[in-house]
Amino acid sequence: MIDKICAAADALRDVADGATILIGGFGEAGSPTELIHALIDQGASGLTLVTNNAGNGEIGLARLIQRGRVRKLICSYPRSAHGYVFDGLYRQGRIELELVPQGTLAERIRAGGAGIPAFFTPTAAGTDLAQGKESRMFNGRPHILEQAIRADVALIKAEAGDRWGNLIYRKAARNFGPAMATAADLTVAQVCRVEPLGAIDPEAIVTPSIFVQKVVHIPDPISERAHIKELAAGQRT
Amino acid sequence: MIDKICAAADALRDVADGATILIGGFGEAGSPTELIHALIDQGASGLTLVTNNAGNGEIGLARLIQRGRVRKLICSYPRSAHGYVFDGLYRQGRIELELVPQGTLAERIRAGGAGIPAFFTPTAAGTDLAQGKESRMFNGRPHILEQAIRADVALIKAEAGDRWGNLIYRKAARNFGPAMATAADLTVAQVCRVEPLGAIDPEAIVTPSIFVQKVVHIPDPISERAHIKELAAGQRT
Amino acid sequence: MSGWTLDEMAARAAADIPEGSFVNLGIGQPERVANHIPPGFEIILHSENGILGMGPSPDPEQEDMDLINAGKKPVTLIPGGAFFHHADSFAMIRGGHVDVCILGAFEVACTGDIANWSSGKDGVPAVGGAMDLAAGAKSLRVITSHVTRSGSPKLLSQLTLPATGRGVIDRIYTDLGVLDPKGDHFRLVEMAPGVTVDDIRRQTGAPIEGSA
Amino acid sequence: MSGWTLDEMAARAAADIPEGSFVNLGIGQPERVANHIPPGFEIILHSENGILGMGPSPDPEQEDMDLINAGKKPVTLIPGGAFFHHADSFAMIRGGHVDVCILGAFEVACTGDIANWSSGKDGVPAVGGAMDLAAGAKSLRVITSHVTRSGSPKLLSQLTLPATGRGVIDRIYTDLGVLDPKGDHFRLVEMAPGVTVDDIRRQTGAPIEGSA
Repeated sequence: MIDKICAAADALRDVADGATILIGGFGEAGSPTELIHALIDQGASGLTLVTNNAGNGEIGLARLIQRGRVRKLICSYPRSAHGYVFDGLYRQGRIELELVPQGTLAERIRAGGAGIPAFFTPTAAGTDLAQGKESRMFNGRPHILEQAIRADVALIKAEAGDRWGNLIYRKAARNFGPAMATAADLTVAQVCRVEPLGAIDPEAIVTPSIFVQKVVHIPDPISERAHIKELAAGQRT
Repeated sequence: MIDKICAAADALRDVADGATILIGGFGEAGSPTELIHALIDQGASGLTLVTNNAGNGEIGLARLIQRGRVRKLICSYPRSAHGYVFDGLYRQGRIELELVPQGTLAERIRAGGAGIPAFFTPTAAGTDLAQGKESRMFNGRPHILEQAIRADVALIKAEAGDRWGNLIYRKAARNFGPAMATAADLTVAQVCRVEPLGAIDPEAIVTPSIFVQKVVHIPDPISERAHIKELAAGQRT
Repeated sequence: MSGWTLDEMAARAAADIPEGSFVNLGIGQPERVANHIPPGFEIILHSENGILGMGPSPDPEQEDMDLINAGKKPVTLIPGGAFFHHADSFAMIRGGHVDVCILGAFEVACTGDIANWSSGKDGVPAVGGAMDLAAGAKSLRVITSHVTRSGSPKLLSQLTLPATGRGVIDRIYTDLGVLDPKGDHFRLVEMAPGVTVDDIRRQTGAPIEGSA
Repeated sequence: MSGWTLDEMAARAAADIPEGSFVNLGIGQPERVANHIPPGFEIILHSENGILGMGPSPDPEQEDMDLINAGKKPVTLIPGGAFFHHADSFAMIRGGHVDVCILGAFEVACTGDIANWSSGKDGVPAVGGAMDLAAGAKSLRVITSHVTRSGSPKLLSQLTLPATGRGVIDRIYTDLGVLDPKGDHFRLVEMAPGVTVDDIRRQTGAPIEGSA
């Protein structure tokens, strides 16, 4: 019997130092905070993370960065209101940053999952972010060649999953999850609900089982918003 | 108020001679037979069709080809048990064929819809279908450069739609519909059911409204299988 | 010289959007355009993070941090809306399916170039979806104050800041009027009440043609 | 010499598939492999036209022409199955997510090359998903009669027909045995009962090593 449901620690046991890790989420929505905490406990370091943002406060992504486990971030928008952890390390030159336009980031990950090693895109052509990239005209417009991103591990958050690894998401928390799930050797999804096999409508499954290796049940995930409020309250007292 | 629901004839009024047309379906499943018949009535000719198959019997795709409206087919699998119409014209040299591996066909259409003008793929590298194509090594394996496909019109079949153009499909009849919907200036979907706006679960919408220009209500579409049986019965008498 | 208020600028930009358009509004001043779409007039708002049919902000007790816009603020979904993933969302943008995108800007050149992602002196660089929107939207428009806080022109002959996209802007709405980049000059389409062509010339770093 | 029946070949191929594998079975003889997966042993079948979790053929009165396999024959969906579109389906294939693919073949070379799309004399050429599967599956295997109907070897030193893919085949199941392409020869992994190495050598157009 296939059963991909397991504890976070078991799912992440074999993550190696120096691994490349895709981490889902757009800000708080879809951020696999509990999986990131399990990765901190697991101890891997020298990581390259691929994420849209760089975390807020001192939980999840921000905490992983704060603990010095991250060598490099491949990211579209590492700046945010409560992003002081990354901000500080970056200004000290203690973390490397590869800045990628958000749609190019999503497409590079999608390409990694789809066996497309490189593609041409008009995004960023003629800008500083095109420097060093092969350029070619299509339909009279300049385009640049972008490379696929594949990773050792993807950590994502979904609303529900089953023991085969089928996933559905919730509202805009879907964001990078489905593309990231396709582009890693080990995709681990934390889910708020575990459903019996067959209970998720096969027409509505967003990530089919083939893309997921481990499912971790986190029924009541941490709220980043509440954490930020607590931090602010702590500073006031 | 946005209302994309209209009659097939109205949806197809402006299709020009020489147009490139994406036609959904994998065999019978997802084939927009009634829209193709409306296109025959509309009269456009010299068409380039992009389809997975070349039709069966003498309805839908096969009928459009039989009427001499098609100059060229871009197709992965134009051979089938009841595909004598295309077969005959092809052997007479009266229709052009560009043969494309099925996954490359799907990806070229998806690229057309996603603003990616070209991409590298390992599929067909080292085969006759790579002839004349730019080749490059990635990860130690040969890949070839494939170009996006965009069309003037896409004709697809879905299970249900609403007045904005949101679509859901039915089982494996989904096939090429979602990718084709993204890659044409005019996407027309025939749907078995029209739903009130908001009735389709926003989490389960497969083709969001932005990709669809016209929705045609065909509650009880023709069965190709029944047609083939009728043809066979006619030949026996 | 008086000029338009922020809401008047937004209303002017909204008036150029046909019913049935799919529209992406940048973070900040562009978001205000949504408040000026007439009730019942159907415009479908796209958000990069996977939403079509974005509705207004919810009441505080209805806020759902899984339903946020590109600026990470809580929003709502209207009937007919849909959710989709990031690669599909940017396929909509890059593939030319978004009819109108309205962005804020640090600078716009009469060549149609726009700079809105880097002030050239930011500590942490961040680009987000700005370059994708600049490359992909069918019609790209800017809404911005005509000059910087210190009074320098934002509409220029050429950019001084790093570009977000080149030759992509169709129209600019400022507190002083509406202008279209035309290569080597801006064409003046409309002036706010009380504003003269001379006011605009004086505050623009590129030639102006037309008297609106 | 006796050799395996079609069902014995299929059973032998099925025995090499670990539980939990995602498997694509080509049209024809490969489809028969599905009949030899033990009940309760979970193998998830992929079909190019957008299905994971494909089940057995339905009773005739349950046939649904919207639920067909890549050979366009009616199938069923088992609990845990999912539907998806063609571009996503081939992303699974090209992206290396399908663990095992078993194809039919006209010819296989000891270089791992396979020819199964064109007999070189077809009226209407057709390729379907064969080249995508050849390029993308994690492990690509062939199930075929050892020789053609006219008795010519199908396992060769090099292809005589147009290639579907190059250097991609890991293993071949025939009525005579199991062989792995090893560059300049086939390695004999297993022989069907009553078959000798000499039988295999005589009917193979490339060197054989190993005695199984």
